[in-house]
Amino acid sequence: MYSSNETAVGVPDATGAYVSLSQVSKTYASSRGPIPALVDINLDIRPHEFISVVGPSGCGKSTLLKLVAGLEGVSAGSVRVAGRQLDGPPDRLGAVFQRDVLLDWRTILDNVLLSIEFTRKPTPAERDRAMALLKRFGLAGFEDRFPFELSGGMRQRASICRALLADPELLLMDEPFGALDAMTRDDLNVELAQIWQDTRKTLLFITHSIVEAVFLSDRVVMMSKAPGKIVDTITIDLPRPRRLAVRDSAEFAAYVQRIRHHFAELGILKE
Amino acid sequence: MYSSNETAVGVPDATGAYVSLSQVSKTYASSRGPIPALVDINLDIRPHEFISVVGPSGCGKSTLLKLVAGLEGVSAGSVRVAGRQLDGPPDRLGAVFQRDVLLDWRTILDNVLLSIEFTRKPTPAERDRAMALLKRFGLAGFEDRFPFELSGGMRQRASICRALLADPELLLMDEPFGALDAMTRDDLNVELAQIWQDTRKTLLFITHSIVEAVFLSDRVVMMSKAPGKIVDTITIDLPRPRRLAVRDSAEFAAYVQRIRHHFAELGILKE
Amino acid sequence: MTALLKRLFGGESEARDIVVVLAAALLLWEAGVRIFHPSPLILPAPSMVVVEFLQAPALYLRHLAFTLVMTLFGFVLAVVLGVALAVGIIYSRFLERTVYTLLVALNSIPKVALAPLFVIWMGTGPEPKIAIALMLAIFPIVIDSVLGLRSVDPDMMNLARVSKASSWAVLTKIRFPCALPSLFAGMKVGISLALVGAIVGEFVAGNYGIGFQILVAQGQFDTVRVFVSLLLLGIVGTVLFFLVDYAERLLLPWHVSQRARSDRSAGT
Amino acid sequence: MTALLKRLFGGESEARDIVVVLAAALLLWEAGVRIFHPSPLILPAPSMVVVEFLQAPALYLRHLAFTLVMTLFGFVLAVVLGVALAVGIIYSRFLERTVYTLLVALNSIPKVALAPLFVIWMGTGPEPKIAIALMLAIFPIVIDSVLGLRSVDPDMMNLARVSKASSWAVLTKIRFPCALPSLFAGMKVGISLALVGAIVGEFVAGNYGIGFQILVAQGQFDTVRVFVSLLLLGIVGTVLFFLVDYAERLLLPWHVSQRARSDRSAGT
Amino acid sequence: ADKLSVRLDFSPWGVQAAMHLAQYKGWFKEAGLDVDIQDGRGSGNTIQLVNAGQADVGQVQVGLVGSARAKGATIKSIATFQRKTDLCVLVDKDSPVGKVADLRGKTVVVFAASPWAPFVDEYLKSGGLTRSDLKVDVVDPAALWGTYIAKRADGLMSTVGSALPIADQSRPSKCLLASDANIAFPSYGLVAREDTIAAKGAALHKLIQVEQRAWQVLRENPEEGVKAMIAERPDARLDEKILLGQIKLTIDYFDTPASKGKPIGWQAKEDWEAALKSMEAAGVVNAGWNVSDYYTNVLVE
Ligand SMILES: Nc1ncnc2c1ncn2[C@@H]1O[C@H](COP(=O)(O)OP(=O)(O)OP(=O)(O)O)[C@@H](O)[C@H]1O
Ligand SMILES: Nc1ncnc2c1ncn2[C@@H]1O[C@H](COP(=O)(O)OP(=O)(O)OP(=O)(O)O)[C@@H](O)[C@H]1O
Ligand SMILES: Cc1ncc(C[n+]2csc(CCO)c2C)c(N)n1
Ligand SMILES: [Mg+2]
Ligand SMILES: [Mg+2]
Repeated sequence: MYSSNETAVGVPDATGAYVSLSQVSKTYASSRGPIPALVDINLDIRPHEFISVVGPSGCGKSTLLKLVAGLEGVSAGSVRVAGRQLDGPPDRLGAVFQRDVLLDWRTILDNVLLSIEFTRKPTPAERDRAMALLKRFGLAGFEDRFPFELSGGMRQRASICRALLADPELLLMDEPFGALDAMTRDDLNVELAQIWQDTRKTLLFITHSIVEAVFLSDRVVMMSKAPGKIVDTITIDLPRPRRLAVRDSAEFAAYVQRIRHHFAELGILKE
Repeated sequence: MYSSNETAVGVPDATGAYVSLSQVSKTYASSRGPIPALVDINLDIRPHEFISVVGPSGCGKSTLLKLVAGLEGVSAGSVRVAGRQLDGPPDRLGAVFQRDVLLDWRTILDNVLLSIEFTRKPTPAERDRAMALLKRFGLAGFEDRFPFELSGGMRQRASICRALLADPELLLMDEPFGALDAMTRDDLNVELAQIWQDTRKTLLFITHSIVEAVFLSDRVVMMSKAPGKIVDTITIDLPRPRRLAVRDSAEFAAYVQRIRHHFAELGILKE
Repeated sequence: MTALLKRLFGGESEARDIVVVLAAALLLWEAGVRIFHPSPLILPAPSMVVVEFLQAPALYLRHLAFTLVMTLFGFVLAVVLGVALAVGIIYSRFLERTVYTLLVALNSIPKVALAPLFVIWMGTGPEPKIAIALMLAIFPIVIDSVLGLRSVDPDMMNLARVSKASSWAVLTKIRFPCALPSLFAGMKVGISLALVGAIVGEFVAGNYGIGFQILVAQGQFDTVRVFVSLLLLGIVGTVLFFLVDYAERLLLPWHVSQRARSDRSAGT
Repeated sequence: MTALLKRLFGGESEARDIVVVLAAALLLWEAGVRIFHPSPLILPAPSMVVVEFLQAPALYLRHLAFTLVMTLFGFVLAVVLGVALAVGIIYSRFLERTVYTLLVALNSIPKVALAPLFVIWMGTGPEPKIAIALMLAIFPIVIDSVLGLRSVDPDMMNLARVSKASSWAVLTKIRFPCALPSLFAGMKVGISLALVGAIVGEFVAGNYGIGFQILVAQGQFDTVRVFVSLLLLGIVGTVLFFLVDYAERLLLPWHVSQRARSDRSAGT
Repeated sequence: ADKLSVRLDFSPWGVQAAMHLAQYKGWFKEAGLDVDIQDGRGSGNTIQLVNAGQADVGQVQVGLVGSARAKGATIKSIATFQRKTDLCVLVDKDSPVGKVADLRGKTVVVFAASPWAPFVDEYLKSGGLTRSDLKVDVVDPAALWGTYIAKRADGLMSTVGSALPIADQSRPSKCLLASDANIAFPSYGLVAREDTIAAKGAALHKLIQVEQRAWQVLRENPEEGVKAMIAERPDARLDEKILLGQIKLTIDYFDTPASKGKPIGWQAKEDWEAALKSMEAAGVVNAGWNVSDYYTNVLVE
């Protein structure tokens, strides 16, 4: 299993990338024949970079995330994180999966603390941090509830708190705001931007909202329909820190328009 | 258990409503004290009406849907469907829950056919309809796959196909497009609008997208933060059938703006 | 007292149904015996059984206590060893192929047949009794624990791997709690088998316990006394079972199988 | 032949591990006997056991076949009745409180103690053997089926209710498939117990079966022959168990517990 | 032919030789009987089954009729072949233990359903001992012999005919007889239920006649019995030497002073009275017993 030495964390490889996928393909074996999910993916993520991936449903976004997380092996090509070829999850990784996975028998607070408990006993300071995170994500007052007592969006938010609590170097998020209403989502976009600004984690963010991708990212990766290929990568040159108001700017609209247009050209998006 | 006579289906009650909630409140009992989820809800849905519910995460949208589905009892007030007070699910109901529930051991096609198999053996014609629905929702070629071989969005689409196949009178959908990217979502918005146009099912649609709500609905119900109240109901007077292009119209933008504004006033949405 | 009676016989009480059914069964049995009067050697009336018990309750309870101690020793050992084995089996394919197979083979050998050898090897003390109780109870506990420990949501396992969770953390914080419902099912079967095992042990040697009482009574053609012992075993076994069941309800209120139970009206 | 040997001893074969461990266990046993030479009455060497079997294989196999028939009868009945009972228990609180309780009580009464009564009531034919196999095997099957039938995703149950699914459809299309992993765990315990039950039945009456062989050998204080029978039971029990296990793998490839198994590398 | 089912005491051993010989030679058929012979699981168990009507006749230690009737059984002894008390305690052949009192401090094993069980206290008393002076362990028949062989016990409470020939092979032993302590207990014979005796008297009579013939042959020619048993019970794979020893020793215990010269199976009132007295002393039967309730000679004469 992969294990970098402690000091290597955050150290980019020769190309300056923290995460580097080169010529990666992934085909799932299945009883009814192979399912190609990703083809020829090349992607470098620099340290502290915020990268979003957008693409149609089933195009392989979650698969991509699992490859970077070391949860699935590649069928071809290689995935390197912090200079090392993966053969298991890299160190100091945090992840939010598409489907929230909370333990039924733990309260929300204990579910959030889980990411720490996986490796050691949480300190009181960490408990406080967990409470603060829950509050930040609108779950104050629900710490002592059990998952089945929460709404879908609340469960998802608890998952996000859990990933953030462990303070990873690299964060992978698979449609973390998928179950949230537009209002809460906007709130949390602002919170996440703030958190990223403060901690500068390297972030691979999968979303199905182009607006969200543009708002949050340094670069937006566009993927084609299945089997997934990267069709374009767009650098978002908007000033940071960003406020929600930036979404009303002309540049912002231009980025969104450009991505929409691009997808439309590819026959992915109806205009 | 509730059972209307066959001919009563679609028959509105005295007020002309097919679904009628009056003075409904819902409080969940729980080990750590009661959780009020809905307060004083009054809502009439006319036959063949398309109603969307928008509101912040955790405000009680799913709870509202479960009350109309007869899956939860009210704490106060009454829910009537097709002229009868509910004490269990009403007849000819179709539902898509927030979390897709597919049976692990059935192929996608068989999962879709389940809504019919619940009551009888599907006919070959129904199989064909199921295949057609799957195709319409972008799942052609995946009929024989098992749920765990599908992406999150694909699973959700399969759930939608299942609800539509049984051809219900009343359809309840809880964020059915939540896991979908903007592009696929737009596609399916158009499909759903088309299907509704063709079949005129009474539809209670929960969404977290204001744009989606305005595009699809006859009326949009706005809910406040938890414990949920209805703060306003906005009638969308846009011509039908609607095309995606309608979203670029000034009226459309005005509706969206009005709803956003309203939420912002309530302190729910940051502007 | 009236409060108790009310709890037993008023409303939707669980105890009431049980009492009613048991009473009905006993009445039917009594009536059958009075009508067909079979030889008390073949089937005694419940009234005779009760009278016999009341003639020497201390004797029966003393022997019962001995059997109970053997049972609980065997059961606790079976739970500890069984869970440990199950953990070994799911973590190591080698153990699965070997220990598991040996366990299956050993379990297929009836303990009644093995018990005489146990006595020859271990003597007539408590050892063979505890050993047999343990051997009988451990099997369902291992089988059900293995199923439970394996039935973890794959996404949760992925989360653990990504978080570099220690094997110990995965075991204690995910796998084990997740296996509890299944483990409890195994323990419910196991506690009954432990009691049976203690009796089987007492059957082959020793001068104590309900099993010994049964043997002596059989030797004296005293079917009534055999029935007193069997009935006591039935009662004690039921109590032990429902103690495990109660522990389950206390510990696992979060599990669907328990939620379904406390709120049946929601089921179809 | 070489292919077979290769399959057994080359690579990551499951069979190889089992064979190696069994062989090692036997060698250890043989060595122990040769060093300490206990009386063959107390512990015979495996070589003696094998030689004894080879002297009259047809005899042992004939009796084994009889036992096997009793076992399978009892097991099949236990599965059918057990699942039916479990269904009754989860659908009816009344049945849960009554049948379940009676079943638990009955299960706490050792069949070895009840078996002589069975013979008195049912005679010396195959009936008491099948009855005892059935009674032993049904308990884990009921317990595990109840757990399985109750462990349905509540949202799936909601979907069924909303769709006005018939109780039959809910049972056959949701609850039952969902209960299968748990039911199989119960059947694995049950098949072993059915074999034990058949033997216990043979212990109390009849002139056939491995149980009878054990008795005859015990009567002649021929421990070697007792061991041949015990070993045969171990082998047959293991084969029966793994047949159930194999059926499970065939039928439930979709279940996590099976997926985890075919792809252990993904586990932590 | 008249159908009769006979249930034996245990799995095959020497005492059953006559029954198997008769079957083997076809003498039952000759007598117009169709006899089904089942192996047993202990004399007590056989008595239970006969009393429950699951078998017509039981070949058991007939002394047990005493305790069985005390608990409501309606069986009687219809013939006793081995009329002399053969209960004994096995100890090492060369052991200094020679009388009851020598058992002080020793360990003795017995099985729960053994006819010995009720007499243990009486027996010890005759040597001035009580249960606290030695260890009396109850062990299942299946483990009994192993316990003795493994020297986990110094004494084994059994019968002369069954035990001595086996002991010869694995732990040569000698016997302390129960009769030395004035315990009387008729050994092997046939029992049947009273209503069976009434209904099937003729057939039972024929059965006993055939048995007498078989025992007569065995008296002269015990090897015949060995041959017949091995042929009738091939699956039991019996040991010829042990069987022969058992048959011979069984026959050694056929006669009491009161029954000497009488037909095989015929039962003396004195013998039964002595047995019932022993049982009364042991608390097995209550005072006021009537000896004719326990046996009948009508089927022997
Ligand atoms: N375990 C698996 N076995 C087989 N095929 C799989 C598996 N997981 C995913 N796939 C297939 O791989 C393709 C990509 O799936 P993936 O989950 O990566 O899509 P996605 O982009 O995340 O979609 P969504 O936006 O709907 O979540 C799909 O065609 C899917 O059917
Ligand atoms: N089974 C339950 N037991 C206790 N409380 C519950 C239960 N289900 C929901 N709640 C509570 O009721 C409130 C409303 O939940 P609901 O699921 O209806 O929200 P929602 O509007 O659907 O949210 P989302 O958009 O996040 O799905 C929440 O505060 C939640 O904690
Ligand atoms: C007190 C007493 N001791 C021994 C026997 C005979 N017996 C008991 S077990 C057994 C094994 C079968 O050979 C035998 C012969 C008896 N009937 N009663
Ligand atoms: Mg995905
Ligand atoms: Mg919801």
